[in-house]
Amino acid sequence: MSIIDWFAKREKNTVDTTEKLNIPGHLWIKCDHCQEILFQKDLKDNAHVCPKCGFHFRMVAMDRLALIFDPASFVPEDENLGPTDFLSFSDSESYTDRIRKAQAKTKRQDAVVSGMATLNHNPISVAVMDFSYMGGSMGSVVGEKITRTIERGLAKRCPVVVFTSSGGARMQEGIMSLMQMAKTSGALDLLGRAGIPYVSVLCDPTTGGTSASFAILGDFNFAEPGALISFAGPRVIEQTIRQKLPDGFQRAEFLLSHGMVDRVVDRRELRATLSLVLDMVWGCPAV
Amino acid sequence: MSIIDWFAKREKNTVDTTEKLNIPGHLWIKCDHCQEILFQKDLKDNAHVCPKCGFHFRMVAMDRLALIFDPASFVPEDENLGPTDFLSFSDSESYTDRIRKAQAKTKRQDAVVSGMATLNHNPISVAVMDFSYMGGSMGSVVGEKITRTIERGLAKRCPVVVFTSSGGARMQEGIMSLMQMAKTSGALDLLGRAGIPYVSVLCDPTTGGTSASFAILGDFNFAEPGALISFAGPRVIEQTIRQKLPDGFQRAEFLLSHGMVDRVVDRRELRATLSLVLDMVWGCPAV
Amino acid sequence: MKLLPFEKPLGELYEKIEQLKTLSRESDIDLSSEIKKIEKRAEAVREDIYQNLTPSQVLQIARHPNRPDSLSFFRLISEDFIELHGDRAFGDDPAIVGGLGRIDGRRVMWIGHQKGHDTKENIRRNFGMPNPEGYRKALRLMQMANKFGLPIVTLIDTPGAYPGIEAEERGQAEAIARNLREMMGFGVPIVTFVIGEGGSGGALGIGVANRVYMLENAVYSVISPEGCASILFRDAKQADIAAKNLKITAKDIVGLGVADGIIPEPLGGAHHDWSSVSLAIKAQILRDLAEMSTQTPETLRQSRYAKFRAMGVFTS
Amino acid sequence: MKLLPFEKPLGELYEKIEQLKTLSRESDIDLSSEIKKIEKRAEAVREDIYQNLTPSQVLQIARHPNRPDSLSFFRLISEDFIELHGDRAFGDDPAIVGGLGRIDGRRVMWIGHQKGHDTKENIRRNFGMPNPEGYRKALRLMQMANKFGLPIVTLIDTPGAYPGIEAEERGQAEAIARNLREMMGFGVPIVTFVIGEGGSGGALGIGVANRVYMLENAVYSVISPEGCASILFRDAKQADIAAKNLKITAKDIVGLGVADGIIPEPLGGAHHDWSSVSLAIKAQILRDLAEMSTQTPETLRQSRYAKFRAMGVFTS
Ligand SMILES: [Zn+2]
Ligand SMILES: [Zn+2]
Repeated sequence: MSIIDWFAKREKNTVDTTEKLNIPGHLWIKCDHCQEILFQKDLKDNAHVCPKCGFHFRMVAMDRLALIFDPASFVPEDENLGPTDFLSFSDSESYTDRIRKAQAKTKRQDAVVSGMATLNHNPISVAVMDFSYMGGSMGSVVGEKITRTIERGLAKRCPVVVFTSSGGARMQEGIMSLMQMAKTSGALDLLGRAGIPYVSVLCDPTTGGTSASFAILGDFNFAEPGALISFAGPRVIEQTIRQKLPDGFQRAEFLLSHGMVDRVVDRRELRATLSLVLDMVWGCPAV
Repeated sequence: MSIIDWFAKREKNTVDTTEKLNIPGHLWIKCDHCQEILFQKDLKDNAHVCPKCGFHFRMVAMDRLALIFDPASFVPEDENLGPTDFLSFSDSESYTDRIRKAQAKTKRQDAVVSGMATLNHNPISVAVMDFSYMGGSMGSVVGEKITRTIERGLAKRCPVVVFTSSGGARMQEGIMSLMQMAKTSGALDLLGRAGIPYVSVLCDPTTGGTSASFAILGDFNFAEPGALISFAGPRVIEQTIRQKLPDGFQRAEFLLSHGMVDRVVDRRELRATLSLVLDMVWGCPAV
Repeated sequence: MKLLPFEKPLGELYEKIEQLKTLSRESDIDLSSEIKKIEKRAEAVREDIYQNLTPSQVLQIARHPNRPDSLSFFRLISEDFIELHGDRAFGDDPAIVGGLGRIDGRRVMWIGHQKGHDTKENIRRNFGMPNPEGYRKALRLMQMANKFGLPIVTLIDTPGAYPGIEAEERGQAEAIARNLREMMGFGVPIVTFVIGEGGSGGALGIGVANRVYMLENAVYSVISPEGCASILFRDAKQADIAAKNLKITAKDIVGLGVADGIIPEPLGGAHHDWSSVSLAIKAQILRDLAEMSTQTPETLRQSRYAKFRAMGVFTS
Repeated sequence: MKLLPFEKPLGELYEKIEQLKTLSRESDIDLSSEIKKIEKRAEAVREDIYQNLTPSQVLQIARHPNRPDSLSFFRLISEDFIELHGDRAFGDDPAIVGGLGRIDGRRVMWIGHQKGHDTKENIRRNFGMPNPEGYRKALRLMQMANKFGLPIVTLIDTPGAYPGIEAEERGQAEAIARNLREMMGFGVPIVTFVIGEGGSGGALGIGVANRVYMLENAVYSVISPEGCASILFRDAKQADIAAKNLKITAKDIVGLGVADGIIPEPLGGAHHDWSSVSLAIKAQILRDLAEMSTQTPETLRQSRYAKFRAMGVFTS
């Protein structure tokens, strides 16, 4: 439902700006927030955070893994899982075509990268969602890979860390996309019973079915500054209540003051914060 | 803290009205609510509920036991537990004197009656608080008897039912009265772990330390119509916020709409309601 | 009874029959053969309409204002139903109801979304769209059931969780997500029926069950067809096509393995005969509870997880 | 540093010493013997005042605006403190704080009431008077500690839970009561320090512990002396007498068996030397945690229950 909003947004500029990062030769980029023109390399060296105003640009999965975990420690899993148009769904475009385009654009089967990594040499089962693949929407593959990520943590008895960025459920997979909410959340019940920590890092945007399942269920919920986090998206709510929403509504800082996240963490501090809390509850010393 | 209010109230009429019930020869009584003059016997035959407007008069413990449980099934326990002025507390009057007067008035050691009764021949560990004894305030004896009531349920593996009516902690026992909150609530942790049902019937008034411990922790919380149920009493709140409180604030129906009680139950339906829910969760058929 | 748009031809025939009957009575002319003819035609039209319903027509039936609601089902199916209120933290949401009841002697905890049958009741019930405290009330009651070993039966009937400012402030996402996780962990049998509209996460928030059934004219969908159309087709009027593509009907949902079976409705829809539908639901509950009554909490948990764990279609 | 009313004689002497020192410097006259004499007198007055404090004077120290607060203690006593926010349902109450920290390598969950040191901060912290979401945040964090086997250390410093309309609406009583019950059930060690004001149920709501300590000038009371006086004496000005009768000082509380020991403060109160008090608290925590580290969850639960079970004085 709330997927409405990222679709609307996609029309505007947020995604475009982020996507420009992937165009070779595109050396300069404008900050959405402060309008400063930034040299791309400076931005990258600063964890894709605007050096001037602190705006957090969206980040592609591999950059994020490199930023947070031990160098070259990430080993992907389940890379071969791919989506299929089992409902023969078609709107202005068939799902089959949408998949083909998204795969061509991202060089990836679906909207999540998952596998094992280490943090200060401690094993972590990790998944990172990729908003540039169909708005990070959750279909069968995303649900399956997140579930396997949780189950890997269970099997290896190591913490699970998930970076979310998703407009919600993937409509083109109909009811099956909805059921991924139950599947992923259910896996977290097993993980919780086993006493293994789960950290959710909520990145911009995390809405709809993703926010209402594994994204919000962390033992620790950390949000990136300014990230949109919501069940219903702003546009849906505005249509429902027929009034404009207040500034900052559903942003990370709003979620913090409403008790939903433990901390809003600057991306440049995230590795340190993850290291600290995992050491506290699980004993992963930063040796 | 919230005990302020029943002290204030005591000055007015509520308690007096109820107390009149115990004066021999006093055959007529005026309903606080609709001003109707009632014949005392009619009132008693109607479970001390005004036949005209449904106002629930306060009720003494033995009447309540007779109304709810199987005839003559109640067997008191711990009757000999009595209060003692271990702090040598004295204000306008010494605690020792207050105890003496309350005991003389109520013919009871302290503000709670407890023991075993049966409901449709099923054993129930029960306690009934008595507001006419120092405003039903909770000191060591009340805390101890409530705790023993819970522990009896645990030992006999039978449901526990408590009728609350209390202005809060008994200041004259200082910190020890506060600790009764932890003692009684802690006993409920044991009962809950054992999977034995606990029903709290919140009668007028249930405030302060009683409301913030065993009174609100029922698997089922049932409230009598119009009962005042609060943590902080109305007067304290008015003093704090310096404005008048809305009508119906902190009454049973308010608690219902704010999610704190399962049902507001007319006293004349209470036996049936208790029978039903205890049969549902524990198997106490109304044979 | 409100006629749905696609029932109009049928309505016209029924009206004609009524007119002829009146005429026959008032003018004392025998029109019985004429009437019988039209009745026969009506019957044929009726079968034709209801046996070839499009998904968006099914959706209209699922949303019919006279369709039986959760509280009515609780009372029709179980004896001694007693409603329980409140989340013990914030409020008592009228859009989700619950309580204890006895079905042929078996005690259960009922949970359901609650719509109204008229505007006033619908406003009170927020059109069946819960706020977070509704999901939290449901959770409290399910936890009680789990504590006392009572099976849980949930009825789904909501356009979705309420998309409002306060709902977001109080953690709509959190409330639903927590229910998904906690329901997976209960050691008692859980049976779910989608009785009308199964809308999105707001529906699933009380739907993580060992057995899931669709009423014949119920729908279950990740997004309302209207919402889907306005996003994907940029045109809300394409809702009919979206309804078709989303595969929301009982047959589709069972075909995809998301529901275990279909509870038949009388021709025309459950609103024509609440009690026959109640009986069918009751029979299904009793069959399932009998079957699951011998299973351990651990088995119930594991089989529930296995059920949802298997959902998803992908290549590898 | 704000001087308390009963410290006035001492303040006057200190002022005089300062004056003499200034005079001596400016006029180059040797006043050192004069100064020494007054200093000696000040020392005597100081000892006299602080070693014979009345309960209501202790109360003033307990409420001193410069008294160390919970967050400061967390940071002074533990390394790597990280604050965690929110109850995951409604809000993040600034009047109760919590988070993870390491005390000499031992990981703990900190919980505490939080007052401010100036008006602005006090308004933000609601003068340390929590709303229900504060107790629910505390519960969430304690549950996390219990899940991961971390000891819990709580610091009590509140006039009481906030008596407001919204606090009542959201279940102040329920939030406190639930904490009392849940804290009794945790399988990890819990240690509590009353660091300032221990006011009523709002204090106890994070105080059901295996070990309870009073700071030397902390108080713990079922009701504020002012409140007690206005009810029982019908005269708020009798608060001094009420403070005495209620037996609220550290010595009284330990004497009654409600607390296990007293953490000494520097003469004049903890606000004169935060770090020495921190060290004393830290040492106590480490002693207790070492002792309890070998106990099973069941033993910890049972001994915690036994501790509170035994509280109460009555005849039989
Ligand atoms: Zn910028
Ligand atoms: Zn009346």
